Amino acid sequence: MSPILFWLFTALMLAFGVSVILNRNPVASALSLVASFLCLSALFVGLDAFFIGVIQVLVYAGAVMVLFLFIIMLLDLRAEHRRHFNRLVLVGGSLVSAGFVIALLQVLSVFPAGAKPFPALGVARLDDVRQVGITLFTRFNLPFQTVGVLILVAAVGVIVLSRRELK
Amino acid sequence: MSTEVPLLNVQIDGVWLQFPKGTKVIDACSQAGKFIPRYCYHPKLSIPGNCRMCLIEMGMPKMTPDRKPVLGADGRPEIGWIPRPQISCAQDIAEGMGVRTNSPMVQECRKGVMEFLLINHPLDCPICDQAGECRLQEFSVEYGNASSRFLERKVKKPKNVELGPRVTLDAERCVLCSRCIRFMKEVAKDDVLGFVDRGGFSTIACHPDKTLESNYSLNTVDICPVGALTSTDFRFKMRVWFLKETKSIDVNDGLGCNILIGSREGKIYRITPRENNDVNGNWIPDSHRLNFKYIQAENRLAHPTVAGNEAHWKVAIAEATASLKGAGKLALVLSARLTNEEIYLAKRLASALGITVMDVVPRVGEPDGILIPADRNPNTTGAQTLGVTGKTPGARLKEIQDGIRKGTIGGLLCLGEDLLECGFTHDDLVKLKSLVASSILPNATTAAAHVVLPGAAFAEKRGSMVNIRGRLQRLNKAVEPAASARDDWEFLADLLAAAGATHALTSIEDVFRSMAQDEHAFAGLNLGKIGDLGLQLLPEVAGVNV
Amino acid sequence: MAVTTQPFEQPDTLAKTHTALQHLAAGNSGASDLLGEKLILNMGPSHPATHGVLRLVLEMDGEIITKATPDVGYLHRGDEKIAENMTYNQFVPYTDRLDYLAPLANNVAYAMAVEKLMGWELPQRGQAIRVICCELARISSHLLGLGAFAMDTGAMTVFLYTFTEREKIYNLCEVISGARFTTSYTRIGGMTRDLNEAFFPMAHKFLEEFIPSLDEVDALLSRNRIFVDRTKDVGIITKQDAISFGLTGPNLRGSGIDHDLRKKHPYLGYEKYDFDVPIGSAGDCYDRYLCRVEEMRQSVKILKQAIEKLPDGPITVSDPKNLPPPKTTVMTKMEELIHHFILHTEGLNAPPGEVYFGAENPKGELGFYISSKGGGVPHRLKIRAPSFVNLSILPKILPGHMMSDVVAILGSLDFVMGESDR
Amino acid sequence: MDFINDIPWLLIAASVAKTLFLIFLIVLPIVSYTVYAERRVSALIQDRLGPNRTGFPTSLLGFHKDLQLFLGGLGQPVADAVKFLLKEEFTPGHVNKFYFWLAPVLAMVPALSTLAVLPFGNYMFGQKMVVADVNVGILYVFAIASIGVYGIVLAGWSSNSKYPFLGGIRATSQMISYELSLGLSAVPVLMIIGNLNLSDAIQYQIDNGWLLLPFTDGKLTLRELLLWIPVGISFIVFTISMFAETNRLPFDLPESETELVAGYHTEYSSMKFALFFLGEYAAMIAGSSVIVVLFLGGWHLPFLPINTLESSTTPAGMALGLIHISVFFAKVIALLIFFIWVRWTLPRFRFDQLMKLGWLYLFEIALVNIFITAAILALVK
Amino acid sequence: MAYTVRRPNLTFWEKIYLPNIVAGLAITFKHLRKMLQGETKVVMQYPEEKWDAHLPEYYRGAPTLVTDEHGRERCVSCQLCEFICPPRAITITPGELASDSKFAKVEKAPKAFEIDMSRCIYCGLCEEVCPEQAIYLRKDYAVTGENRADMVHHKDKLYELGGTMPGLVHKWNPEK
Repeated sequence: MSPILFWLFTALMLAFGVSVILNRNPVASALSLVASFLCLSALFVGLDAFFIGVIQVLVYAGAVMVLFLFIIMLLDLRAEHRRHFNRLVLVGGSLVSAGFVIALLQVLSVFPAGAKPFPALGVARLDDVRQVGITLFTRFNLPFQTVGVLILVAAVGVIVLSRRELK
Repeated sequence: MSTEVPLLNVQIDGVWLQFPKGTKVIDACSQAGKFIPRYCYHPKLSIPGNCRMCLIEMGMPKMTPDRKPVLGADGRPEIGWIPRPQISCAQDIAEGMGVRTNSPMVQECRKGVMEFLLINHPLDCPICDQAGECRLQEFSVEYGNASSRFLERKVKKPKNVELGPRVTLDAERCVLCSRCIRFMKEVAKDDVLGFVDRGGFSTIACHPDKTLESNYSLNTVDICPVGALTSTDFRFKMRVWFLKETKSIDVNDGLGCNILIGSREGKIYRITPRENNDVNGNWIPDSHRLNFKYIQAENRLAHPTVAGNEAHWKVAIAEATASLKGAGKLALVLSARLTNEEIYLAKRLASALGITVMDVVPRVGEPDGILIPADRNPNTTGAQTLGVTGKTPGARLKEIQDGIRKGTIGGLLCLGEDLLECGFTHDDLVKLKSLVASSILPNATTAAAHVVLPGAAFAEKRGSMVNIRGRLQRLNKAVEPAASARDDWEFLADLLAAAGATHALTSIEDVFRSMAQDEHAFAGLNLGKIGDLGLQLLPEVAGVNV
Repeated sequence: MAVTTQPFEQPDTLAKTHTALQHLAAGNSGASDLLGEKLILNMGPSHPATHGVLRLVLEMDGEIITKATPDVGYLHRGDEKIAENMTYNQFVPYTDRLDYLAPLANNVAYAMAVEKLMGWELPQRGQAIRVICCELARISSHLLGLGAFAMDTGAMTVFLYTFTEREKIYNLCEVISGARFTTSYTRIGGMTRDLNEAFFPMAHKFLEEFIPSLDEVDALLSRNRIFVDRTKDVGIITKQDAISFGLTGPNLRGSGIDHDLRKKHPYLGYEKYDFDVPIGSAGDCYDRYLCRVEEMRQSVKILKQAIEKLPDGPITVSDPKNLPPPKTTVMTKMEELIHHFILHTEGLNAPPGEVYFGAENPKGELGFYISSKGGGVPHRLKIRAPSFVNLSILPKILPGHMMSDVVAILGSLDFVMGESDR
Repeated sequence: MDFINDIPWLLIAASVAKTLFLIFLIVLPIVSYTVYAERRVSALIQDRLGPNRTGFPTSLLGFHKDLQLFLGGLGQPVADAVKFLLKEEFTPGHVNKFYFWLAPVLAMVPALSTLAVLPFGNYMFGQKMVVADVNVGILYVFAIASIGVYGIVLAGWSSNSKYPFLGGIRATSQMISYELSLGLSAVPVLMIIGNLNLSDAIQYQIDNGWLLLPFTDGKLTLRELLLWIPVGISFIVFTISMFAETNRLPFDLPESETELVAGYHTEYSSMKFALFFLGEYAAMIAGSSVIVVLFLGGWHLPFLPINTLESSTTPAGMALGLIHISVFFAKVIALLIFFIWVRWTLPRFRFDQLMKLGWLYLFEIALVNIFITAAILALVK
Repeated sequence: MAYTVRRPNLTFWEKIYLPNIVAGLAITFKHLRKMLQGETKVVMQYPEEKWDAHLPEYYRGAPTLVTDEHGRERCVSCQLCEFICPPRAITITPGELASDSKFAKVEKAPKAFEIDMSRCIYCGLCEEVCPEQAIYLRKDYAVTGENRADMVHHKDKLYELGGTMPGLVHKWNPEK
């Protein structure tokens, strides 16, 4: 992938990510998140991981976030008021984040593999959809099915609970 | 006081009623609620009995051989009906008389008479001014046939004949009732009309070498039951069914004839007399009824002016008060054509401005012995009652004039009069520091005035006046004042407020109420109580006979 | 300008509406807390499904209506007051504009009311012509009701198909009265003119072609599940409700009540025609729809009989004192000219009294109540507008339905605001 | 700065060219003429004539008469466009301005983006006639289609008005619901084809006959005969879901004009409205294209020779390539007319009925259909 | 006799939507086909094709004034139409015919005759009441104007629209 596109989408993704937190209007936050997802999926696509990229859009941007937005709009959430931060908390928080960044930089500079570029992956014989499929349905078949059942149970549970609530 | 008139029993359509002796059968029936159609009969005129429209079936009590009435089961006399129909207009009632106003014979008679009357009538309804108030139309629908059997040629008679300067005759439409002839002879005392020719060709005509030019000629148009006599002035102007009729009074002389103002959409089309037997009977002089054109004149004062320039009312009122206040000693000249309310307000204004010198302008003419008295101002009595003038109206005008000439009077408020007509000269007006004038039409005074306030004409306002016989009568509003002109009481009230007096006058009723409080002559009255026919305010003054 | 004139104060309608809505919401807010906020939706007066200028203030929980308040009067023209200021005949054009989808029938109902006051009965031919008018108007109005109903449920094409048929009826109206829409056909005591010869072939052709067209509409809707789902068991009006709210016309009969003035109080000789009254069983939108379709078929039946057996003779009553004479004599005869003048300027000479006449109009019972003090002008004229009465049931039946059902119910009630607001 | 050299300029140039060609020369004209067709066909269905007059205003240039083409009214789309451009661009005071402006864009862009992976022809100029021939083509279509809802939701929300809001909410739930049956109904097709790439789907149909009309390759095997059932079901469910996804009647609840006046675009006017309008029709085109690719053999026409990459630069190959493109869009247009035809025939669903249909019937049918397909595929080799 | 309308119960096939949808499509297609083949003819291409030939003699279009065979204006400004007009669209200023006029016998003619076509409701009452057969509702339905003033038809325009109409009126017959 062209490095230009990589940097472009990375920057955009991060920018939208920040805007999710900074925006005081919940709808704007949600939409920023969608934009962020789209950039992320662009990064996936740039890595030739089309399937993941598309699924990212399909599931997160196309379904999950739509529901989020739906609920935000239905509840008619107002823009949040600017909060007065406790100075102590602010300082403490900044210190913790700064510490984390320093620690991260330290680790990266010490970790030898971090300095080298990754070796290029070999060209796959099969496209990624097939590979994902094969992997899921052979090596991880049991966990996959288990997760499927779990989600089903969760879904059924949600429906049952919400129905009872209404009555 | 008249002597007691004996009451007679009359049976009308089966019902026994009592009427004073001497009542005509036709009137008795009307009073009983049984209207009898008539053309020639008019209560104020003599009775010729020539139209035959008022035919009724009549009977007298059956008599026993001893000249006693035969009594029926109900104790009333039995009636022996006369087999021939009788005209009810020429017949006085008699004791025990029976009348049938709607029997088959009567209906048949009326149909026959109607058919005869319409045989030669031209198909003129679409152009005839009478259509809408035409007795022929009304009685034809009410009593006549619905369809015509007549196929032959109609008799042609002269049309569009100018009988006089104000009356046009259409002989074809005439039913030869002779009301006009009798009116001219008996009321107008100018016997110029008569019938000529015979039979179907009989027509109304003026005596040779004479024309119908009496000042009462237009009354013949009013009493003409059909469209034969028409007013040249009103001819073809407007259909009568469009006219809104406003009951009001005439302001051309001290009598205050009762009138109906016929107007449509803000325009006056005609004035007709209104019956008031205490004032003018059914008549009104032509000169009075035609004197309304000035209301819609082109040169009507439309806007208030200050120093000759059009100004807003607010400005004009403020300017008028200010200039009067700054002019030293003031005087007030009023018109006796103003209503009581206006005179009352002017009086209050005078006291607010400290005016002590005031008078009305007298207007005197030759009385005609019928309806026009010498006093040509409609409200002289009112002005006297309200105290703005004395026994001799106009007596103080000279004093005002002298004051101006000497310079002691610096400001003059002139309401509704032209000063040049009452002895003032143009130099007098110029000499004034401040001249405020109100008027309807422009005149020399308004030309010289510093502030001009356009007022409303008699048909544009409500109010009351007292006539020469002390009768309080009411003016009603038929049309809206022209352009920005305002009802006089409105600007007088504004002037009053600007002069510093407090008042709560928001309507003409308020003004009258206030006047009733302040002036004992009007105590306990209001505009509504006056009624359409007016009421006697002062002890009756012997006046002109009608 | 006079200075005393006060500046005209504009009423703050927006603020008023807002307060009104707040009151409305407050009035019903007791149990609503649990279910969350309610939405007040202002449907109309300018809304495609309100067939004019009906305004419905809907209180909704999601898409479910919890309360509905109809607000009428946006098309009020004061017809009843206008009637007091003109002669009986002059008011005929105003009746065109009541239920403007069936002007012919309105004309007839009005004329019948005045004729009842006059104590007149029309000759046979006149009556038959009026029956033809009424039934044509019924078909025309039902066609539009049907088309608009279908359009409200989304089937636009049906609307156009019914309009095509309506155009043919307009052609007939044109031949009958000289105008397509505002017919003003009747006069008190008769009609403006007799049926033209051209009418009969046209009418035959129309009656032939109409039933297949109606079948087509039927095929597009009646058994289409989407349409059936939209209308079946929606907006059910029970028999009891239908009676107590004073419903009339197909809306009443759709609820299963056999009440048709043409049968119950026959006028214009309706008892001589062979026709049946279709009634519904469930009282839902679907039943009202089916009733209208059936009524049209019955109307065709009546029309065929009326046209076939059209009697000869005069079309107006014979009362020369109250009926303007024919124009030919007005031009040539004095008495007739006078009567013409007086009858047109003063109106007919009606006796004092009160009458009420209700006719089975397409939308229901159109009644005219006339209080006369005598003379050519009614002292008071009250119009019982079926649409107005039919609308009164809305607050009762709308709650519990969805937004989409509102339009279906409105469509099935088939009202006309021109009549409701009059 | 060697990475600049890495940029595949040729690929980018070709993609841009193909995109421009597709959008401006094919899709937008089709969109505008679909609008015209909508009006004309609806008119003809309803015994009317429709817009049949708008020619080209040559009278403005001094000629005596306007130029009327043989059908008349063909200038209507141009007139519409001019009207949209010239109308007042009105933004109501009570809206959320940014999103109000963003929404029409979001409605238009996804609809056009979908077209990127659709192979609308075979080869021309040595290029495959698809903007991006990705492996997950069909998934991409679904993904982008699911983004399309944002435009409508935002329009409904930002208008700050009740009718658009209801429309927006309806649109959201409707589109999410029908995405499921849309995706599931496509699964059997993908199972049969065995690939997500849309070009491969067409290639499969060239080899084995169109999925919906398996005889188009000249032979009919038992497997194809059996598969006809699930494919048929798939086709019906897919088409119905596509109607719902594109908000076409009988599923046009978000904008049903008799209930919600115009739903989410009630407050829009001028060009912003035009974008919604165009987006809607572009979505129809995208949807029809997907149906064509999945079920109707894409650009393939039986008995028509197929050009190759090599031959596509020769005049004959070029001509053939053009024919392929025409065939593709002819099929699309036929489907569009079907869309229109259906719209002017049916009434509209109610909202709960719509959801019920989607969740209780179409979803289950699509799900069961997968098992049927799987069974057939497993049983009949 | 009242009868209850049959409420069809949908069969299974009808319940799965498709057959009826197909039937519906067939109906609409039939219309489409007939339109394309030119079998149905419902609408008219307005300015080129007109309904005028179908209009009955008594069609109530724009009210106009007519002159008689001798070119005399029929109207005598009796103002009955002005009175009867329900929306008050007619305004007449009556006038007098000059005594030397050819038709002086009638004496009266409208000085001004205005019909405000933006008020007119085409009810035909004016034609009905006219005792001179002077006002007729003609087959003129396309009454247009660019402003309110245009919509007021003055006397000249009314006579131009009305043309000549023979009639029965006796009024200006010197013998009658």
